[in-house]
Amino acid sequence: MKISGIPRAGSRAARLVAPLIALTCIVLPFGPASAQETSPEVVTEVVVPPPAPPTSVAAIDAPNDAGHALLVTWQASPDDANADVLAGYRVLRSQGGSPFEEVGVAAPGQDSFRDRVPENAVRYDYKVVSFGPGGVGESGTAGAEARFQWFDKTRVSSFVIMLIVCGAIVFNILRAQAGQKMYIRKIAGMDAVTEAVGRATEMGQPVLYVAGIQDMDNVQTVAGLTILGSISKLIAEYETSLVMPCSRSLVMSTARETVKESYLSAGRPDAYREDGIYYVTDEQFGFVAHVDGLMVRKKPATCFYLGAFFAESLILAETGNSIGAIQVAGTAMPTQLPFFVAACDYTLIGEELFAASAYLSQDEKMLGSLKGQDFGKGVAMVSIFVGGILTTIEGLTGWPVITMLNDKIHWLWSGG
Amino acid sequence: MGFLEKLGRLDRRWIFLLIAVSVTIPLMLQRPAPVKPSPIVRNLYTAIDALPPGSKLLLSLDYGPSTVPENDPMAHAIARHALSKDLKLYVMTIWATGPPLISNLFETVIIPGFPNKTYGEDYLNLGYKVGNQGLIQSLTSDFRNQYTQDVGWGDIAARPVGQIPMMSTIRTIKDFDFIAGIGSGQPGLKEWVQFAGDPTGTPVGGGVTAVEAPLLYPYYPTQLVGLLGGLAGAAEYEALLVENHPEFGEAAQVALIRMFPQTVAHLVIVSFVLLGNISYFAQRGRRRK
Amino acid sequence: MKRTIPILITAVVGGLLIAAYFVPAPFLASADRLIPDFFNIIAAFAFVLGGGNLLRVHLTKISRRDHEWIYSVVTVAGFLVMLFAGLLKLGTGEGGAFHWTYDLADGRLLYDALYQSVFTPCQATMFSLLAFFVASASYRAFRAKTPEATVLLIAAFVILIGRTFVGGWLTAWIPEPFSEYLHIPNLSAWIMSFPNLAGQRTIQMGIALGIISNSLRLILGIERSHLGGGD
Amino acid sequence: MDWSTVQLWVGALLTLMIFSFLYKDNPFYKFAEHLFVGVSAAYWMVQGFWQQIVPNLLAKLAPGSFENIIEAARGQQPELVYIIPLILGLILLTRLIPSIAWFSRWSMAFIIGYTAGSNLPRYLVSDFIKQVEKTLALPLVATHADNWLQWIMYSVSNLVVFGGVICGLVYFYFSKEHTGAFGRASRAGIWVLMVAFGASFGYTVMARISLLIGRLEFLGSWIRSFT
Repeated sequence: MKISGIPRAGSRAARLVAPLIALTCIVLPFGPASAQETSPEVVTEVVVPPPAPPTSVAAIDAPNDAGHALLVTWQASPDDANADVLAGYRVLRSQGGSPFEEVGVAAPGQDSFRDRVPENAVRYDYKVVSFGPGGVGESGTAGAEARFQWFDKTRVSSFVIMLIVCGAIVFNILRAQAGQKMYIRKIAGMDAVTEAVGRATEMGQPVLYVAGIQDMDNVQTVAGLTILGSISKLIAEYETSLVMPCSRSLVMSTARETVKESYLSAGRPDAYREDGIYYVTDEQFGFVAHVDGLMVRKKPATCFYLGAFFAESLILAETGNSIGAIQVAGTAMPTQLPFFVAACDYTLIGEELFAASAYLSQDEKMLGSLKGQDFGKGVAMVSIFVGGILTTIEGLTGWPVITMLNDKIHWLWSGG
Repeated sequence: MGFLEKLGRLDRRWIFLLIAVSVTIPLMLQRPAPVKPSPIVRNLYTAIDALPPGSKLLLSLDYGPSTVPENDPMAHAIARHALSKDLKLYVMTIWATGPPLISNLFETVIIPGFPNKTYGEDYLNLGYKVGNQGLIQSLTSDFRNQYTQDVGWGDIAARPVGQIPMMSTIRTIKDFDFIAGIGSGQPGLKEWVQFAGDPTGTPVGGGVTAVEAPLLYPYYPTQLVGLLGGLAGAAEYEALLVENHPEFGEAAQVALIRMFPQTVAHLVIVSFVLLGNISYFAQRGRRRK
Repeated sequence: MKRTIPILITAVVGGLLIAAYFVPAPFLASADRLIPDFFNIIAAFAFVLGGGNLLRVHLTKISRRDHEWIYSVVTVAGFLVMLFAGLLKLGTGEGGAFHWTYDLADGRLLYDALYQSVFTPCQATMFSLLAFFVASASYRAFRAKTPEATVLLIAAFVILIGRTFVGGWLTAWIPEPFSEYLHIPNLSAWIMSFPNLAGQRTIQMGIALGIISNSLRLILGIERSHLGGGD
Repeated sequence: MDWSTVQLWVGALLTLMIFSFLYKDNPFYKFAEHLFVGVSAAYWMVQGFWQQIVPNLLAKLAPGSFENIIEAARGQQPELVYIIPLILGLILLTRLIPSIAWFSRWSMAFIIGYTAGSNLPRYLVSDFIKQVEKTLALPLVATHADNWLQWIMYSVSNLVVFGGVICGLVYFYFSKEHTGAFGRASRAGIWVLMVAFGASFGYTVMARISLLIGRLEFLGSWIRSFT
């Protein structure tokens, strides 16, 4: 039987050093075969025996995937550790009796190979061939069909946590809808919003709003725009003006929808000016160059920076500070928080940005979801506390009961 | 008004001037700073050093021209290290600003430093693809669907991946032995950890600007093998590299030389913070009287 | 039509993606692969809105001869030159032939030349302004006014010195084994690895919960101000 | 004067124009700012067209027409599923026509759905579950150490992380009043956050100075070109 890509006899290739072959075989699977065809007459100098074949070859459907993959496993050849004899394994595949074709090469020491197959629910047969300078050793065959799984079992524990957290959020939203009162602690930055907008009215200067420099695929941007909904309502009521440069086209169009709706619900649809919300450039520093210039020229009395910010945070906040504006910032970018904390009057830290819209609107359903979030935090705190104690006891005593309990907690939080 | 009070209301333009001076003068001296590598940098160095020859290293340059002074020395040091260990180097970027950085890497590091390495066999330019973290995510299931061809380099034209020797064994991101991300924001190294390292188990390491560094510490050492934080991290890596490969010489000491003005500027800023506090407490003390 | 269908679309798309994370069925896997692609394409369409808006704003200023309208001419000129150089892939020399197959980063394109000579220096310089702002901010803002501010200040101080060789000199006198922790570079590494880690981790966990609940509210249609009004 | 000299001069002059903002707003800065805005906006539009619309939309829908430009499209079959983003993209443009502008919300809804659905599981796993796991695996007192000092430091370090994370989470707890023991824990949480902020600040200063070094090196090469 002719197997493509495999030297038939252990002779000519032997003049090369074995590791070199191994390397060539991995990089160029068809290398040795073509070398054989082009240089037919070479004298054998060293006699190396062919490697023993791998045994117990098996093929199974690769677990936890969308199909299209089979897992071929084998027991290593007894020559596996001997680099002079065995250079690696070739995995060959056949479908419905067609000739076996090479689908991959595994290095010595490996005992499995994941093969992507074109069709689900079609049987493919495999054999594994060890090869080396002395020749090849061929295994028996095994076959299987690829299927997709209805659940990725490696992600069960994440699923459980998701059910707990999301379940708590939905449960509390329903409770809030049923009329349960929800408490929310003070968020200083949001208490200051009214005062900040009022000041802009008094001074007759505009309010500057920046919803970060990221696109709509960032949840922080969405949060920034949700808060804009509440703040622009206030701006409409106070009859002051809003300037909102955007660094993304999609953010501009969403912001326009949001603000228009706020002006409408504040009863002043005629005061809405679309031109106040405009696109500048997607380029981070081009955007900053513009906003900086805008600040020193238009001197807004109040600046809001709510969304995802990067390096520009300090440029904006320092320039805002130099013109004496009230500045309220909020971001979930931990690296930029220190600068907002230092240069702005109020800063929403991390999660507070996501809580702010609930806080401003005091909408019961939104507050309910916050309560659900807190439940998630509670679960995390309890787990960390219990886990820490269990790990300590386990380390000090090694009691099997503790180990078992600890393993359970670890499984739950394994992120699988 | 006393001196301390005047100090408290110092026009910030004086501060600007002092910073400019304190960086310019030491920079003109061109001296490498003495640097001692920290464990988190050493870890990355050892991990790459331990890869057997022929291992596949994916190097992603996810930054723009603005952070070149910090990020370039990292990328260049890792590329130098990888090629000196005979690793296969796959260079890509998920930032639109990345392609010129790749050309620059080839021009300034690989061509002069490794004349016997061949494009397509030892190193490869996969170029830029749009998609941010979504791109990384899709690479975990199929690499070739996204990268149907390379980008080529200089006079070397792009080829379909089927014709590139280095690509024959690459099916998904799992086929790489190491992912090195050099980043300065989002998407960057964090996304490589979240979307490639965590789901597939491929080791991820790399470098980020000093700003990003604290953000990535939580991933170290389980999800992230090692980390170069800013210019100091790059300088530490260079120190290790030069220590083990003295033949690289001055070309591999860019970050070490920049660390000198860096240090002077740090000291100037530290004294600003101190002065600011002294004048604050002095004024408060006076008001109390 | 105006609100119900969008809420439905959000729920379906979001639900599919979450399901795809746990269920590896082929059609979900392709949804997981295609939807990010689709987003990128739609975002590229949005450039028409953004670019159109930019042109409108500045052309209006020019036609009205608004205050400082001359700078709007600069913006429009820069925009149009770059846009046509890029869309048509004009070359730098040889009469500006179209080079359809060149990569955008090819140095022979006018687009890349403008990128290198205008875009790059502007971006890098804007960014480096931060070196100055960070100094003035530290002078003015990092003052030990409250216990919290003092903690922040001390941590910043140790890291600043610890990341340079001066930190090593200052504390070289500390004897073994204490130097393993109190030597300033080691102390700054300790702050990064422990208290900083705790702080970052908390912020990260809080943000994750915030994002989970925000996402859930969007998928369930509770948060909908981004959709605007109407039914 | 060759092309690279022109580039060097343009770059250096623009650099100086932008630096002039540090003194005060002036016509040079205004010029650089407006030029940068125009050029960069077009830069990203072109990227969107050539990197996104052409290869990922047009070449997928009509590979035959684009095989001369996009090598990867050669010999491919049209992928009709890409009609969906084409339609959603066109729907988005209805925003330009006020009477049917509300139609564009369908595209926005798709984007929001994508944002929510792709972020939820990933943040859950990487930033919540995995962070809990790493914290709960720490023993509160070191179980092995080489000497007493190391034992103390190991234990203190772990306690700092353990206590820091719990107190920090208390600070972010919204639905309970921060008074009594809960309030004290919340205050400790702020302290931990402040240390993290301080550390970030220290690191950031470093990065910013590095950028300035890079820019000054560039100006240096410009000045050297005079001679």
